[in-house]
Amino acid sequence: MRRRTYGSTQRLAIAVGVISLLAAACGDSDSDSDSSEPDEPAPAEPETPDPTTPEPETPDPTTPETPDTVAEVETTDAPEAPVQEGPIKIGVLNPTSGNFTVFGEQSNAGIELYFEGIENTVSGREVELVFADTAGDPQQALEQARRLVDSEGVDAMIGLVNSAAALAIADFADQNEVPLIIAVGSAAGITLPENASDWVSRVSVASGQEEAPLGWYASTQLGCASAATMAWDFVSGNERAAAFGETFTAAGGEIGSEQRPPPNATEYGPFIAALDPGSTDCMYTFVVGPGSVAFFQQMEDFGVAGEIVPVGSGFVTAGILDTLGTTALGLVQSGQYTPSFDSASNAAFIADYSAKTGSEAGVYSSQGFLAAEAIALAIGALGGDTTDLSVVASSVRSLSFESHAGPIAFDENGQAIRDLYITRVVESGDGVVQEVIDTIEDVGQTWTAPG
Amino acid sequence: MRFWTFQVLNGLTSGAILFFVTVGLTVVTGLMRVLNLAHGALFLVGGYAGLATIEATDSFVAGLAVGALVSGLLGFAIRQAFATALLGHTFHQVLLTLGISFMLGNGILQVFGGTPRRLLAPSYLSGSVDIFGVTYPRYRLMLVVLSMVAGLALWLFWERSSIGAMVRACVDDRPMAAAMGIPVERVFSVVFALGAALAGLTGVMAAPVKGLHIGLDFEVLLLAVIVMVVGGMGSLTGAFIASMLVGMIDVMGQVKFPELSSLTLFAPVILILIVRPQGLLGRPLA
Amino acid sequence: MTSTGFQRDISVLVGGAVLAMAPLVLGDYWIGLLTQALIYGAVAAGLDLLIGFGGLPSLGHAAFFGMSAYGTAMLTTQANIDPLAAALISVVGTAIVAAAVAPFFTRLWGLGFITVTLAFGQVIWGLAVRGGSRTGGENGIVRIPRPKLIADVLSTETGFYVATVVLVAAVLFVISRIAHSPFGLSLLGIRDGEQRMTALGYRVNVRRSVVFTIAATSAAILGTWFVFFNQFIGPSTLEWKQSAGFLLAVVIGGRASLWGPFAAGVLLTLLETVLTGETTLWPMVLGIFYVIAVLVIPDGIVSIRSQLVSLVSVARGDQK
Amino acid sequence: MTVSALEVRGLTVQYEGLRAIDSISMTVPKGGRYGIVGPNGAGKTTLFNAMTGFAPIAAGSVTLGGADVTTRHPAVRARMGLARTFQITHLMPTLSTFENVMLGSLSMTGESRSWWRSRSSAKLSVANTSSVIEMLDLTAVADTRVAELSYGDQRRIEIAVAMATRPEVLLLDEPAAGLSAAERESIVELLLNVPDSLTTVVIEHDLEVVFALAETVTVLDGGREVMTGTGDEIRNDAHIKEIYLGAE
Repeated sequence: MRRRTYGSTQRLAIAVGVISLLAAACGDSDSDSDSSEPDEPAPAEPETPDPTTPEPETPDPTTPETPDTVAEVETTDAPEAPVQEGPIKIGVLNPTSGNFTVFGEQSNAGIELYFEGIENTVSGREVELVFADTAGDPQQALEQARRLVDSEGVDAMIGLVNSAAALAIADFADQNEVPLIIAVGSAAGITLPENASDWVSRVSVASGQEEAPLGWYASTQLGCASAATMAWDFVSGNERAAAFGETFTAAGGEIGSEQRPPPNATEYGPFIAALDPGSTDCMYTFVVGPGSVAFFQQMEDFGVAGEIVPVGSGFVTAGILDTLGTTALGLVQSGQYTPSFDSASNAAFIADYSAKTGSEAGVYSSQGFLAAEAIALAIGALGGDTTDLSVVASSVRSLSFESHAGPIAFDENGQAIRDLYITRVVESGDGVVQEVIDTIEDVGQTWTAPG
Repeated sequence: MRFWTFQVLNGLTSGAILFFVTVGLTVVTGLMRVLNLAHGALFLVGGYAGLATIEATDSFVAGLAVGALVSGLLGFAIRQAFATALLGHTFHQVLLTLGISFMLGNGILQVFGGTPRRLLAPSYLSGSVDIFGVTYPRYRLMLVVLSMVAGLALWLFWERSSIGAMVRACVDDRPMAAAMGIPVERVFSVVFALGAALAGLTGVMAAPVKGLHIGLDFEVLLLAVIVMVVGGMGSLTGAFIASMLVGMIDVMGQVKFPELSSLTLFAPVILILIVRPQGLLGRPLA
Repeated sequence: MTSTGFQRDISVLVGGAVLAMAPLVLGDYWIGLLTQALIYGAVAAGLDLLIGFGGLPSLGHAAFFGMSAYGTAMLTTQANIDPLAAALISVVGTAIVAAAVAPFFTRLWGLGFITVTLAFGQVIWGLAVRGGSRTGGENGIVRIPRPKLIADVLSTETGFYVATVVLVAAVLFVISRIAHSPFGLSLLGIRDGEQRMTALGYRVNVRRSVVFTIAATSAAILGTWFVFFNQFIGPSTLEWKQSAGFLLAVVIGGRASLWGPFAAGVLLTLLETVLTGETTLWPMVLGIFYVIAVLVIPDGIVSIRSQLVSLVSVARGDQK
Repeated sequence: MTVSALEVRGLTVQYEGLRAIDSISMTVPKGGRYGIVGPNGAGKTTLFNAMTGFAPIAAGSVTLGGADVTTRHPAVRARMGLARTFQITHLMPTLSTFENVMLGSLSMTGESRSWWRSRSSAKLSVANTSSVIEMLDLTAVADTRVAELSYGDQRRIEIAVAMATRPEVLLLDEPAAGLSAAERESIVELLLNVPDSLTTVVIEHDLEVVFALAETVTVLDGGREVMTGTGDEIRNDAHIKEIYLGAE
C-alpha cells in the first residue's frame, strides 16, 4: 500500500512536470510570434473604446458617411505608417474534411484564385492567407478561429460555407472584434437587425433571400398551383422552406406535403414516397451536396422526376451538377451565381478557375472569390492600413462594386444586396448546363413581391 | 395504402442493405469477440474501389468483384498485422479498429476527393416496375430479393457445410474447438477477411441507392452495430430479422417522428441489451 | 502512512500552483487551448475511475459531459437563469440521469457495456441534433454567459484559466481520494474478481452503479465548466468520436493510474488541435496515432515506469 | 436446545433436467468440523454453490444460525457470516496479498463504504488484515502482487481472504488440492488451529485430509448422499472403498 500511495505522489508530480515543460515549450514558440506580431496584443486597448466611436457612424455607413471616415483614417495615419509593417494576414475558415469538404475545397480555390489575381498584394502590403479546417463543425471552427486570432493574429477572417460554423464564428468575431466576411453560410440570424454585428458581413445570401423570390416566381411565372417542400431538417433548411412557402402562398399557391429528411441523409425513398405526384406541380428542394446526388437519383428511380418540377436554391452547380447529370434536368433554381451569367469578368473567372483547378466554377468558388475580393477592396480603400480593425470592418460595409457575378452592395446589417438569377438545368452536348431564364435585381435579406 | 406499401418496400430495401453489411460484422464479432469499428470504412473502400472499376471497365459485376476483393484483402492484412492486439482488451480492439477506419476514411478523401460520387445501377437493373400498385425501382427490389437469397444461402452454408460447422464451433466455445483440432487461428483469419469482403461488396451494391461520399462509413457502421446487437452477435438468423426490423423502424421513424429518429433507432438497442443482453438470437456479450 | 496521503494532496496543490504560473510564459491562444486541454484531461481521469477501477469501458462518456453542457447552455440562454445556478441544476440533473441508467448498464460488461453506452450516447446526440430551437440543432447554442465571480475574474482568458486550474485540481483531488479509499480498493477487487467479491459480501452491481454515477458526475461538472469557457455548445461535443477520444486518453495514459489518463487527455487535446491546424491529413495522423498507441503502449504511459521498477526489483532479487 | 450454525434440508439443484445434487440434508453445530467427500462430479462444489447462493436452488432450504437464507443474495449470506474458498483459486491477481485480505476485512468491518478517507485510515480492517496475514504466515509476501506468487501461497491467501471476514461458518473447497505433501501438511496444521467457535465444512478429495479435519463426514456420489458418519465409520465401509476405487 505504501508503495501505491507514494507512486501516485510521484506520478502526479511527473504529470505536472510534463505539462509545465510542454507549456514552457509552447510559451517560447508563442512569445516569438507575439514579438513579431505587435498588432496582436496592442489593438486590445485601443479597440475596446473604439466600437463606441464608429458606433454613431455605423448605424448609417451609407455611401456618403463612411468614405470620409475612411479618408479621415487614411490622412491621419498616412504620415505615421505609409505602409504598415508585416503582411496582411487573412484567416480562411472552411471545411477540408467531413461532409462539407467538397464546398470547402471549392470556396478555398475561389479565394486563392482572387489573391493570385492580385499577386497577393494589397496597396503594397503582402497578403498572407492562413487556412484552417472547420470540418463543418462549429466547435472545431471555434477552436481554429481562436488559433487564427490569438495565435496567428489575423486581420480578418473569410469563408464559412455552412451555417452552423458561420453562426458560431460570427459570434466569435463580434466578441473578439475581428472583421469577418461570410461566404455561403446562410443562417438568417447573423444579419438580422437584432443581432447583426458591425464586425460581420456576408457576400452570399441569408436563408430566405433566394427562396422568397423563388416562391413568388414558382407561383406566378412557372404557374405552379400546388407545391411540396423537401428540405433538410435543420435550422437553415426550415428557414428556407418557410420563406419559399410564404411568398408562394401569398401569390395564391398552395403548399401540400412538407418533407423534412435528416441532414446529410442519403436515403430519400421514404420521403419521395410520401409525395403525391398527382396533386403536386412543383417541389421546393433544399438538399445539398452528398444528399442531392442521392436525392435526384432516387427521384428518377421512383419515377417522380418527370411528374414534379423541382425548384431550389442555387446550390446545384459545378461538381455536383456534373455528378447529377441528367437526373437534375428541369431543375429551376434561384441563385446569386451561375456559370451561365453572361459577362466578360465571369467568363474570365470561369476560365481562370478551370485553369487553376481543372474543374468548373460554381456558386461556392464564386462566393469565396467574392469574399476575398471584398476584404481586399476594403483594406485597399484604407491604403492597406489594418491598425484599426473596426475601420476595416466598416470599410467592408461601405463597399459597392461590380463583381464577376454582377453588382454587389451591403445593407446596414452587413448583408449583401445582389441580383438573383433564375436558371433551369438543360441538356447540352453530353452533359447538362444551367440556362438563365430570368433575373431579379437588387435582392436583399427582405424582399417584397412586385405589385 | 400506397404510402404504406412504399414505406414497407423502403424498409425492406434498407433492411436488405443492412443485412449485407451486418453479416460480416456479426460473425466476426461473435466469433472473435472483436468489435471491428473499421467495418464501415471497409464498406466505403469497397464502394469506391468498385466505382473506379466500373468507370474503367463499364462492368457492374467487375465492380462488385473488385470491391469485395480489395476490402477482403485489406481485411486480411488488418487481421494479420494486428492479430494479437485484436484478441487483446476490448478497448484496445475498439481504438485500434477506430484508428484504422480514420486512416481509411481520410485515405479515400485524399484519393477520390470530397466530391460525392454517384454509381449508376447497371442498365439491365435500372428503371422501375409496378408492384403492389406502386412504381418501385427495379434495382431496389433486386436488392431485397438478393438479400433473401443470400440470407438463405449463408444460412445453409452456416448450418450444413463443414466449414460453417467449424466456425460455429469456434463461436460456441473457442478452447473446446481448439481442443477438437479446429485450426482456430486460420478460421479467424478467413472469417475476418470474408467479413471484410462482404462489407466491400455491399459498398458497391448499396452505392446506386445511397451514393458514395465521405462520412458514409460511420453512418453505415453505427447502423450495422445496432443490427448486430439487436440480432445477437454471431447469429445469422438474428442478423436477418434485426436488419429488416431496424430497416423498418428507421424508415418509419424518419417519416413519422423525424425529431425522435435517434430515439426510435437507438432506444430499442438499449432496451434489448438490458432485457436480453445476448440480443434476439445470440449468446451473451463479452 | 497518512503522511503519504497528505503528500498526495499536497502534490495536487503544488501541481496546480505550477500550472497556474503558465500565463506568465504563454500567450492567450495557448492559455485558451490549455484551459480546454485541462478540462478534457480531468474528464479522462474521471473516466479512468470507471474503466481502470470499475473495469467498465464506456464509449458514451461524452454524453454526460455534453448533457450538462447543453443543460447549462439552455438554462442560461433561454431561461435566463444565473449561470452558477444553471450549472448546479445541470450537474445535479445529469447525475440523476446517470444514477437512473447505471443499474441497468452496469449489469453488462465488456462488449455489451461498450455497445450500450455507445447507443445511449447516440440517443443523447440525436436529441441534441434534432432538438429544434431548444438545442439549436447542428447550429448549437451561442452567447453562453460566464458566471460573474469575484471581480469578474472569469471574463479574461487568464482569469478563467487560473480558475480552471483550481477546479481541475479540486476534481482530481476528489477523484484520487475516492480511488485510494477503501471504496476504490473494492472497485479494483470487483474488476479483478467479481465472483469472489460477491462471496466476500460485496454488492457488485451497486458499487459499479455508484462508480458509474461518480464518473458521469465528474464529466458533468467539467462539461458545464467547458461550456462557460467555450461560450458555445454544439452537437459534435456529444459525438461518439468524442467518447472514443476520452477512452483513448485512458488507455494511452494507463488504466487505474488517474494521472496517466489526465496527462494523456491534456496532451491529446493539444496534439489534436495543433494537428488540425497544421494539416488536412489530421484524421489520418490521428488514426495512425490510435493504432501506434495500442500497439506500442497497450498499458499506457504508466506501464513504462512500472516496467522499469520491476526490472529494478528483479535486479535487487538477484543480489540476494 | 442450541441452534445449529448451518443446516441444510433437502437441497436440490437442477441443470437442464439432470440433478446436480439431489435432496441433500446436513446439520452442522456451532464450532463443528464437517467434511464432504466424493469422487469428481459427485456434486460437492455444486453443494457449496447452492449453500452460498451461487447456484439456483430447485428445492430445499439453507438455514444459517437459525435464519433461513435460501432466497438471500450471496453477498447477504456472506455478511451473515457464511464464508467460502474456491477450488479454483479466485483471487484479485493484480492486487497485493495485503490488499486481497484487506478486501475481506473491509467487508467485515463495514469500512468498505468509506470513500473519502485513505485505506490506511480504515484502522479496524488494517488491524484485522495484519493479524490474519500473520496467522496464515503470509507476512513475507504481504506486499507482492498475488499473480506473482506460488500456487501454494495462493491457496493460503484463498483461505486468508475468507478468514478475514471473521465468518461464523467457513466452507473450504478442496483447500489442499494440488499441493505438495509438505504444503498440505501446513494447510491441515493451519486449519486445525482455527478458533473453536468457527464452524468449518471442508470438501476434500483426499480422504486422509478430511479425516484429519472433520468429526462428521458425508459421502456424496452422483449428487446423492451415500452415507454420513465419523471418519472411522467411513473408512471401514466397504461400499465407500468401492466407489473410490471406481473413481481412482
